[in-house]
This record gives sequence, C-alpha cells and structure tokens, in this order.
Amino acid sequence: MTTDRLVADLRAMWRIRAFEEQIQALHKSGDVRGSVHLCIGQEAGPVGACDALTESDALFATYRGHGWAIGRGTPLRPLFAELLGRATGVNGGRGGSAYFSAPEYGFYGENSIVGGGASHAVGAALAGKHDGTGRLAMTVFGDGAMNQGAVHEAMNFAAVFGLPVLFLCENNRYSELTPIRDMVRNEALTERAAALGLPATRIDGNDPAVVRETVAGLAEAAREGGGPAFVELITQRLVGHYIGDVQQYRTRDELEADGLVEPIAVATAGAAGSGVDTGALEREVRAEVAAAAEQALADPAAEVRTVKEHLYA
Amino acid sequence: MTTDRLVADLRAMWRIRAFEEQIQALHKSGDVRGSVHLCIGQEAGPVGACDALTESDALFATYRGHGWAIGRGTPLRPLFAELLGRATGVNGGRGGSAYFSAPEYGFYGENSIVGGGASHAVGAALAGKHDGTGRLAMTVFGDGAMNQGAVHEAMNFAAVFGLPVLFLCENNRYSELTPIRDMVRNEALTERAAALGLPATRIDGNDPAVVRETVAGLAEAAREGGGPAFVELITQRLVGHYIGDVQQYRTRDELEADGLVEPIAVATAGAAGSGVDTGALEREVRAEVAAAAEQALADPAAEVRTVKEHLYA
Amino acid sequence: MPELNYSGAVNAALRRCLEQVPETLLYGEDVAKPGGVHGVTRRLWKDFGDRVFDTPISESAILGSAVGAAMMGRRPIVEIMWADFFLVALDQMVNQAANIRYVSEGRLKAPLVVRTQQGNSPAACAQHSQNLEALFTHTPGLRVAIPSTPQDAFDVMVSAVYNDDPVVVIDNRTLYFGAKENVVTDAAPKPIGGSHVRRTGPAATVVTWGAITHQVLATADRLAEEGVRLTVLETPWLNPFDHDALHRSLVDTGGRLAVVHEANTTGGFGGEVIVRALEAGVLSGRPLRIGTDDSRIPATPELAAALIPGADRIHAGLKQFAAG
Amino acid sequence: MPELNYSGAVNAALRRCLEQVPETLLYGEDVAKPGGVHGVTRRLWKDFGDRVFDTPISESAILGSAVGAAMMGRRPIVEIMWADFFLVALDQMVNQAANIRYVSEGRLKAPLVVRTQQGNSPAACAQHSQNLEALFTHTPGLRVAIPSTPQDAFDVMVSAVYNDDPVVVIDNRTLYFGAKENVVTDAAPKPIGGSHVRRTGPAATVVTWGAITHQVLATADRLAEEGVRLTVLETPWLNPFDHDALHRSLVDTGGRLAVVHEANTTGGFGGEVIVRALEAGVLSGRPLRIGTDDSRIPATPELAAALIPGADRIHAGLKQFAAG
Ligand SMILES: Cc1ncc(C[n+]2csc(CCOP(=O)(O)OP(=O)(O)O)c2C)c(N)n1
Ligand SMILES: Cc1ncc(C[n+]2csc(CCOP(=O)(O)OP(=O)(O)O)c2C)c(N)n1
Ligand SMILES: [Mg+2]
Ligand SMILES: [Mg+2]
Repeated sequence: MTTDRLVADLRAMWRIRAFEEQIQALHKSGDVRGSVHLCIGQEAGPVGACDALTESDALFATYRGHGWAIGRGTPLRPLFAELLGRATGVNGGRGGSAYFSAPEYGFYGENSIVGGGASHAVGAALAGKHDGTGRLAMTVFGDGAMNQGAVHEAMNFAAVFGLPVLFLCENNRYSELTPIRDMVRNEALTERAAALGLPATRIDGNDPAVVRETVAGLAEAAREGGGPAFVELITQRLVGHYIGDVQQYRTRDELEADGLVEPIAVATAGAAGSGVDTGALEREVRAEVAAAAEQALADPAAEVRTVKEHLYA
Repeated sequence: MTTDRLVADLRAMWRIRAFEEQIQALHKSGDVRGSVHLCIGQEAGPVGACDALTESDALFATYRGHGWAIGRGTPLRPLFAELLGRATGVNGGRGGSAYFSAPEYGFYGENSIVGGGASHAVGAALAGKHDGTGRLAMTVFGDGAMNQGAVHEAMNFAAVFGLPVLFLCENNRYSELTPIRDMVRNEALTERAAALGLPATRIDGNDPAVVRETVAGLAEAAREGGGPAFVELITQRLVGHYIGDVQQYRTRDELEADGLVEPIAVATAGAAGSGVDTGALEREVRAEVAAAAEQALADPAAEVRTVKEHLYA
Repeated sequence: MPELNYSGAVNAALRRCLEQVPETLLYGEDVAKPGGVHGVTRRLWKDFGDRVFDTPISESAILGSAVGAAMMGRRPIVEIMWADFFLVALDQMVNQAANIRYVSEGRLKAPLVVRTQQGNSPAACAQHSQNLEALFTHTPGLRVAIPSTPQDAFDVMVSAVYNDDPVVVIDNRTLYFGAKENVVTDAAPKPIGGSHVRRTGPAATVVTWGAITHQVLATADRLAEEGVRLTVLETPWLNPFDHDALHRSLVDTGGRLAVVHEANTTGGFGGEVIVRALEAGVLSGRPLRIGTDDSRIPATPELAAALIPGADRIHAGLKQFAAG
Repeated sequence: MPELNYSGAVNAALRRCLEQVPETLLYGEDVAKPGGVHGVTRRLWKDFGDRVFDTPISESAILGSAVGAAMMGRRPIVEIMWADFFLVALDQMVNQAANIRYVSEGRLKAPLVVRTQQGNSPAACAQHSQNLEALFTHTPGLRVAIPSTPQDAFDVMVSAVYNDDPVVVIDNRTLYFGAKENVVTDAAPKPIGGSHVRRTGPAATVVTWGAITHQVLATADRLAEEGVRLTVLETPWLNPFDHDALHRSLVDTGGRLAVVHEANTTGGFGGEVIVRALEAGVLSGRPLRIGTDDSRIPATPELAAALIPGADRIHAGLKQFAAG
C-alpha cells in the first residue's frame, strides 16, 4: 500500500474517532443528551467499505452509525448539529444520535431496531433493478443482529432474487453487555449466510485496506449480477455499548489487547514507520472536527414551531 | 425390517390417510367446513418420528397436523369431532382443523402461523430442563417455514442452550402454491441448521423406517445432552395445499411421479411382496376410521352456551 | 364501465396502477404465478413481468424491502396474506415505515401500499380471524383504509398508490366474490379520505366500515320497513377519518350515534369515533357500540356467530337504540 | 419493610417469586450476568443460577419459548427490553399466548409474564419512545399492568406471576431510579386488578396510569392549592380495568371525567375508558383527554416536550376542565 493511501485512511479514521470523542465531550458537558453509541475502535469498516459505493448506491446502518455516515461523506457540522438538537441537523434534530439519515449523501439511515434496516437495503437494491441505476445497497449490523430473524429473512430474500446487496456484519464480540460467543453455538457466523447461498467471508475489520479490497471485489461481483454477499468484519469497540456503560463485563487484559490491534493504533504505527508525522495529522483532524462542533454549537436550536410538520405528506 | 413392522407401519399410515380421506368426504358433504390442509402423501413422517417420543415429550405441529396428532396416539373420534365442531372435539370445536391441540396425548398443538410453533418446542424443552422430566420436544414445519425468521431464531435459541429439541422440516417441495426451489438460492436447507450448530440431515421422508431410525438416534443424542438437531424429510403431498386447491401449478407428470414414491404405495408394494393381504388391511382400517367418523357425527354440537368461557383463568 | 366483483375491482385497480405508475411493484406470497391465494392478483404477473413477483414466507423481508424500495422512489404494493400475519413483522410498519417521513424531517418518504384481508369466515381458526385495524389507526404516520364495495376497493387502491405515505388497505375475504357492479375505472385518482352516506334518516347516525357494512345496510333497510329510518355513514378510510362528515350528520340525527365494526369491542376504533364526537360536542345521550365480544375466535361457525355481530344482533341493537 | 426505589422493588419482587415459586424462570437480553440494561435484574443470576439467563437478540424466540415453557407448567418471566421491540414478535403475544387457554377450551394455559418498559426519556429516538399499552388492551386473552410506584411495581409483579394468564407488565424507565419508599414485600399475593384513589376532590375524576401519574398528582396538588380539588384514580391494571371504581368515583364528581396518558391520543386506551363511562351512563358533559399528540417522537428533548403532555399542559388542561 502506498504511503498516500495509508495516510488518507489514517486521516479518515481519525475524522471518525475525533468526531466520536467530541461527542463524548459534548455528552459530558450536557450538550448532547440521551443514549449514544460510539464506534470508537471500529473506524476501519466505514473507511474501507464506503469506497466501494458510488453516489447512487445506498447505505443502511445501525444506531452505531456515526462512522458510516461520515464514511459516506456527510459533512460533520450537520451531524454534530443533529446530535445537538439543532435546526441545521441532518434531520433537524428529529433523528438524534441513533436514528438519523442523510440521503443526500447516500446514507439512508441508522436504525435503532436490531436487524431493522437489513431488509431496507434489500428494497433499495430491488428499486435499483427497476429504476435504471442498478444500485448497490449495503447494510451494516452487529454480531448480535445475526440472531434476529429479520436479518435471516433479508439475506434470503436478497439471495433468492439475486439482488446486489452487501451485508456487512461488524463483529465487535459483544451485543450490548453480552458476548456473542455465549449467544451462538457455532461462532462461524459466515456459515449462516453461506447456507443461504451468499458468498461469505470473514476478514480483518481493523485494516481499512483489507476491508476496501474485499468489499470492492464483492461489490463488483454483485453489480455484475452475482447477487448479494456477506462480510464479517472482525473488530472491537474500545468503549462501552453506550456512553456510560462502564464495561464491567470486560477484563482489563482484553481491553489492552484490543488497544494493540485497533485500527488507528495499527495505522499510526504503519504511517509512522513510513516517516509520516502522525501527531500533526491527528492535531490537524482534531482541529477540523472541533471547528465543525463549534459551528454546530452556534447553530440555532431545532424549531419547536415546526414539530408537527412532516408526519404525513 | 420385519414383516410385522412393515405391516404395523402400513396400518398406521393408512389410519392417517383414511382419516384425511374421510375429512375430504366430510368436507364435500358440508359437515366439515372451512379451510383444511391434508397431509395425504406425508404419512411416513408422523408414523416414523412419533415412535421416538415418550409420554412426557411434547410435539408441536402446523395446520397440516392431523397426521401428527394421530401419530401421537390421539383417538380418531375426538379429532373428527373437533373438525366437525362437536362438543366432544379435542378442543370442543374451538381449534378446528388448523389449530387444535390434544395435550393429554403429548400433542401440544397445531399452529396456523408459519413458524409460530417452533419456539414453543424450545420452551417445552427448556421447561423439561427444570421440571425434572428432561423432556424432549419435537416441532414439525414445512420447507417454506425455513424462510421465516422465527424458525431461525428458535433453532439458534435451542442450540445456544443445548436444549433437546428436534426440528423436523417436511419438505413437500411447495409452500402453498409456490415451489420452494424458487424461494431459496441454496436448496440444501440442512445447511441452515448446520450453520447454527445443529446436526442436520436430509432423509427419505417417505420411508417410516428411515424416519424412525434417524429420529430415534437424534432423540437419544439430544436426551443425552447433545442439544437440538434438524431433520429434513423429503416427501410430497398428493393433494392440494388446502381442500379445493386444484394444483394448477403442478404437472400431471409430477403428480404421477409422486404417486410412485409416496409412502403408502411403497409400503403396500413391500408388504404385498411379503405376502400380506394389503387390501384387507386397508379395508379394516377404513372401517375403523369410518366408525370413528360416524360416532363423531352423532356427537352433540359444540355448546354455544359456553362460548365465553376459558378466555381467562 | 366494467362490471366487476370486489376481487375483480382490486385486480383492475392494481392493473391500472401497474400500467400508469411505472414506479409500482407488486409482490408477496403467492401473488404472482398463482395469482394470489384468493385469486385477486390473477394474470398481473403475466402482463407486468418482473414487476410482479412471488416471495418467500418472510413478512419482515416483504414489508422491509417495500420500505427500502419506497425510500428510493418506487411505489411498492405488497401483500400480507392475512392481517394476522402482520404480527410477525409489525416492526416494519410501526417502527419503520411510519417513522421515515417524520424523522427525516421530510427528506425521505415511504409511499408503499400494503394490501391485506382480515376478519372471520366460516371455520377460520383464531389465528386467521382477527380484525386488526385498531393497531394501525393507533400508529401516527400510517394511513388506513377498509373498503366494502367494488367501487371503493378500486378507488381506495388507486388513491393509496398515488398517496405519498404508507397505506394499509384492508379487505375482507368474504367480499371478494360478491356481486358484480359497474365500476368506474378511469376517473382521475382522488386524494385519500372521505366517506359515504349510504342511507339517510333522522333516527340516528350509524358509522361502519368493512364487510359488516353490508349487514348494517341490510339492517337499516329492514328497520326502514319497520318505520325506523337511520343514516348510515360508511367510512372506507379510517385514517384520515372523516370526522367532519360524521359530525355534520349527527347534527341531523339529534346527536344519536351508533358504531358497528367486526373488530373486538374493547380498544376497537369505534371507541375513538365515539370519543371524537363527544369531544366535539355533537353527541347526545349514550351511543351504541356493536363489535365482536372480547374473545378469541373459535373455529366452529356457530360458536363464532355467538361472538361476532350478525344480522340479528345488529338489528336488535339498532332497533332498541333507535327506540331508546 | 425495606426502603426501595422502583427498580429495587421490581428486583425484590422478582427475587421473591424466584424464591417462592419454583416454576419461575427469568430471562431476556442482558438480564442475567449484566443484571439488565437498567440494572433491574441485578444479582438474580448469581442467586438463582440457570433459572436466570441471558438470551440472544431474538424476541420471537424469547416470547415463543416462554409460551412453550408456560404451556408445560413453568412460569417464565421474560423481558422485552423496550416495548418498541415487541413489534418484531407481536405474533407470539397476540396470535399465540393470547389464544392458548381459549382455543384449547381450558386444557392448556400460558402463565407467563413479560416485563418491558416504554415511553420517552430525554433524547430517546422515535424507535425507543412509544407507549404501546393499547396494542395489548385490544387483545383479548392478555392481561396488562402499568404501575408507577415501587409498591405497585412490587405488587403487580407478584400478582402477575401468580396469575394463570399471560400478563404484560409495563414499566417506564424514567421511574427506575426515583425516590425510595417503604415497600411491603411479604404480603400474600393479591389477585390481579384494582386501582388507587390517590387524591379526593369533587371537581372531577382524573384517571391515569404509568409514569405520567406523578405529573397528574403534582398537578392535582397544585390545583388544590389554587382551590380546585380533583379526584385522581390511578389504574395500574389496564386489564382487568377497574371500571367499577371509576364509575363509583364519577358519581361523587358529577360525572366529570378526565383521562391522562402518555400514549398518543388517537386509539389510546383513554378513549376506551371514556366510552365505557359513557355507556354506563355515569359521564356528564364533555370529558377531557390528554395524551401525546398523534406524532412520531423526535429525538431532541425540546421537540418531544412539545408533543408529550408535561406539567404545564396537564395543569392548564385540568384547570380549564375543572372550571368548564
Ligand atoms: C429488536 C431489538 N432488540 C433489542 C434491542 C436492544 N439492543 C440495542 S443494541 C443491542 C445489541 C446489538 O448488538 P450487535 O448487533 O452486536 O451490535 P453492536 O451494538 O455491537 O454494534 C441490543 C440488544 C434493539 N434495539 N432491537
Ligand atoms: C406467518 C405466516 N405467513 C404466511 C402464512 C400463509 N401460509 C399458510 S401455509 C403457507 C405455506 C407454508 O409452506 P410450508 O412451510 O412448506 O408448509 P406446507 O404447507 O407445505 O406443509 C403459507 C404461506 C401463514 N399462515 N403464516
Ligand atoms: Mg456487537
Ligand atoms: Mg411445503
């Protein structure tokens, strides 16, 4: 991999991490309220996978979706604004941290129902079969979502109709406070998708280059009529399930081990080895992100006056 | 296999078939009303599989469940009575053809929601883990039910907790009027269960001996703590999905081919080859079944007076 | 003007929408090659190719894919074979479809139509007999219709397809093969909503919807012969509900209101209709509510008939009410 | 008599049931080792071993296995983490659990308890904010409770576990860490049902349930200071609902009825309460119904507050009502 690519990926991952850390701070200060699910530690997925998507493609994520929205190119200011309940938020503060969308960037929304968005991606691909775009749809969900019947139905549905849908499972080993290994008998989650007829592969979800290459290859096959595919990204969250989760269910050893393999640590080591000033890079990105947060903080609050609009056409 | 066994199986299968044919006649005469799903052609499953169950075991079936209720030993008269809307019916006419139960015979009910009963079996096995019975639970559903998320969840749940549940999938190639091959990309349905960690096997569902042996073996393993298992019974229905379905979706060739492999034809040929008077056997069973129907027809109608009872304790 | 029975009218409406609205898709279990378990979608697959297709038995994927396709600009029409089956995937209606427009602040929409049918028919089991419209009328963001005539079945479907929000259209299978009538099939699509004054009379206003409308009308005719003239307001749309028409009607009928529906009584939409009239100050005296007794539905027809309002109970109820 | 907050009371009730009713099981997502996402089931797993366990994210399997276990004589207590999540598996409540006793003509029963919590809390998203009790009160065969105090939370749970039918017990997470109170934890299990007269006064009867009860009581106290004395009837059980107590109360308050709930207004259970009073002839004049405006719930707290009845709206509404 070229140093340029490495630096670009590190920068992109830092943008997500710095965004999330800024949200942490804004939560602490009381500016961001309520339940927030951060993707700290899982930045390689969106950075690698979103590159396979074109403008007319559609991405559907979960409540842990900030990184994916950023991955699709949604600007940070309206994202901050959304979480801050500002009128300038991507949904004017209606969505909030766990359920916003930014369709103008091909981000068709988070979803706070586990497994709830998988079939939406199937529908988006179905639409693409008829609207001339041949749209690829991608949906991301967690390891725990594999136990939700709706996900099984969505994968089978896409398989039957050969629709170009990529199902990405971010396996961070936990569903809320419960380890996935306790909730499945067979830990090879890819076999579930394979049984439905989807090419299914487990990859290092901490390496944006690996993610990019895998997803790009599957995307191409899907666009050419190969039907849906499944990718399991092995990754980890370095923080709690939600802000405030003190992670009593994890050992210090485990957290330390995760710290060694997490994407930014690895990419930083790689870039530093190629002579990149990673500290400067980090500071630069943090400044950019902080500026976006500042702007959003200065934005006007969501308008109560319009609260009854948009329920119906 | 001994001739005795062959004859016993043929007799047991004839009891089911004759019951179903009697229902057909009673439907034609207007005595049995509404939608009825016959299991004609699928008799080998219940005859072979129910032998693996003891009294405290629990069976959960679908709307196509008459044969399974009979397989568990439910007498014919109260079954006829149920379908005839008689007070003496197993549920006093509340259940009807598609949703009756006979718990005193270990038959915990049909279910008219595709996939709705699979998790009940899981619960029955869970109960057995705590009530000292170590109960085995068995649930039967069709090929089409494999696409219902609830079935996937039920199998995974049983697998995670190592519960003694046998999931039997009667693959008669159709879901209502639609062939299963059009509704899956990978026709090896066993792989779905295997991916969840269940031993999974596809067998000839038209041979009661094969079914018996397979199910008995899996039942033993499950009782010994091996967890759930999955069996796909390859079979066919010789009649429509419901009484009145004229099966325009099937060719005459296909129906003819099915007629050659269906369990009673095969068992009859086998028994006749061993010198059994299969004609006499058939007549004998038909007479028994007809007598039960006669008795049920003479039973009093379900009592309207009690219609509001049993909604709550 | 073709002569069509109810199922023919639905079929014609679907055909028209498939022809005139290129964004439409039609799918569900057994709807394409088999033409639907009740034959309602017959031949559409032949004529519209892969825009009409059969699906796996996967209600969550059916509804969810419709939501996703609708978000991207399609106008999917999907079938849930029995309203009872919604319950395995109600999430896609209530948590998903209903939220999309509002939560995105109008940036997204989900113009899908879900066709279903409900209610009891002889010997249908408890899991195939429920009337579930109240689940949808309690869900802001959804539209709900429940026609009872071929013309309304046609009009409701066309209006639903042209409407920009998720609409649940609820048939009753006992209506599918009723009498034929001349159906106007070429009028411009109407906006959703509205109601019909089916009978006029001063004794009371009876509001009703769905299949039971026919029994209410027969009863009204019988009562008219007996000298009691009722106004019958049929409301094929429950959301938007034509409260205005009802409240106007109540002015002419002394504020005397009866509601008849097949859904079970407690929590049925009838209660809401009554409360709205009461809140609007147009109700006078005690209203009459006729619904199915709160119960599960037994398979034996005679038992079910003891719970579900039939001709006699409706007649006796309305007669006493009009007298009281 | 221990001093317990709401979550402590639920925990104590669960502990008591696990101790005294050997048939009980307790399971759901994150309820065992983690002790529940709200900490309500803390330590129970430690003390009751494999009768308390965590499950996959499989609501259909959670509820369905509870149904099956209950059919076989267990008394499972299972958790649906948020009421909104019921919607992925409502079938198991409405098509399955509710039917078992009736359809088997009493040969089978399904004595399960489903614990859940619902409603809005600051910045909860639209998919984590709904109040869905009306879905259950419209379902014959289910029992429904929605307590608001530690004592009721305790009593309701014990009564539900000893009851022989499926019961849905609905908490509100904003109550979990409220004030402690002395809770009687050793009384004999009471039958389900009943209500509490929380305030007495002649101006009107206000019926309410769930978390919003506290706002209604605060409002009643404020109004009492302003010279308007209301009767407040809290109904922790919605099924069976204590219509008798309400109707008796209305005799003392001139038939003036107000209902306050957090669920959205149209089709909420409040309408049913009003219609029953009207049908019983104990209502006088127009009632008042205060519920959330029919809407999806926006994440921003200030927006949500414009839709969900808060102290000011309840105060203004009840004040005007009492005056009118
Ligand atoms: C249907 C449903 N059930 C339960 C929940 C509660 N819940 C929210 S996140 C979560 C864990 C999901 O775990 P996983 O799929 O691994 O995703 P992760 O949070 O690790 O990204 C659960 C159980 C929900 N939102 N929806
Ligand atoms: C949840 C649900 N969806 C749809 C139906 C309608 N339905 C009844 S039987 C059936 C086909 C089931 O096929 P299969 O599982 O193969 O069983 P078979 O009838 O062949 O025995 C369908 C779709 C239903 N009863 N429940
Ligand atoms: Mg996870
Ligand atoms: Mg089949």
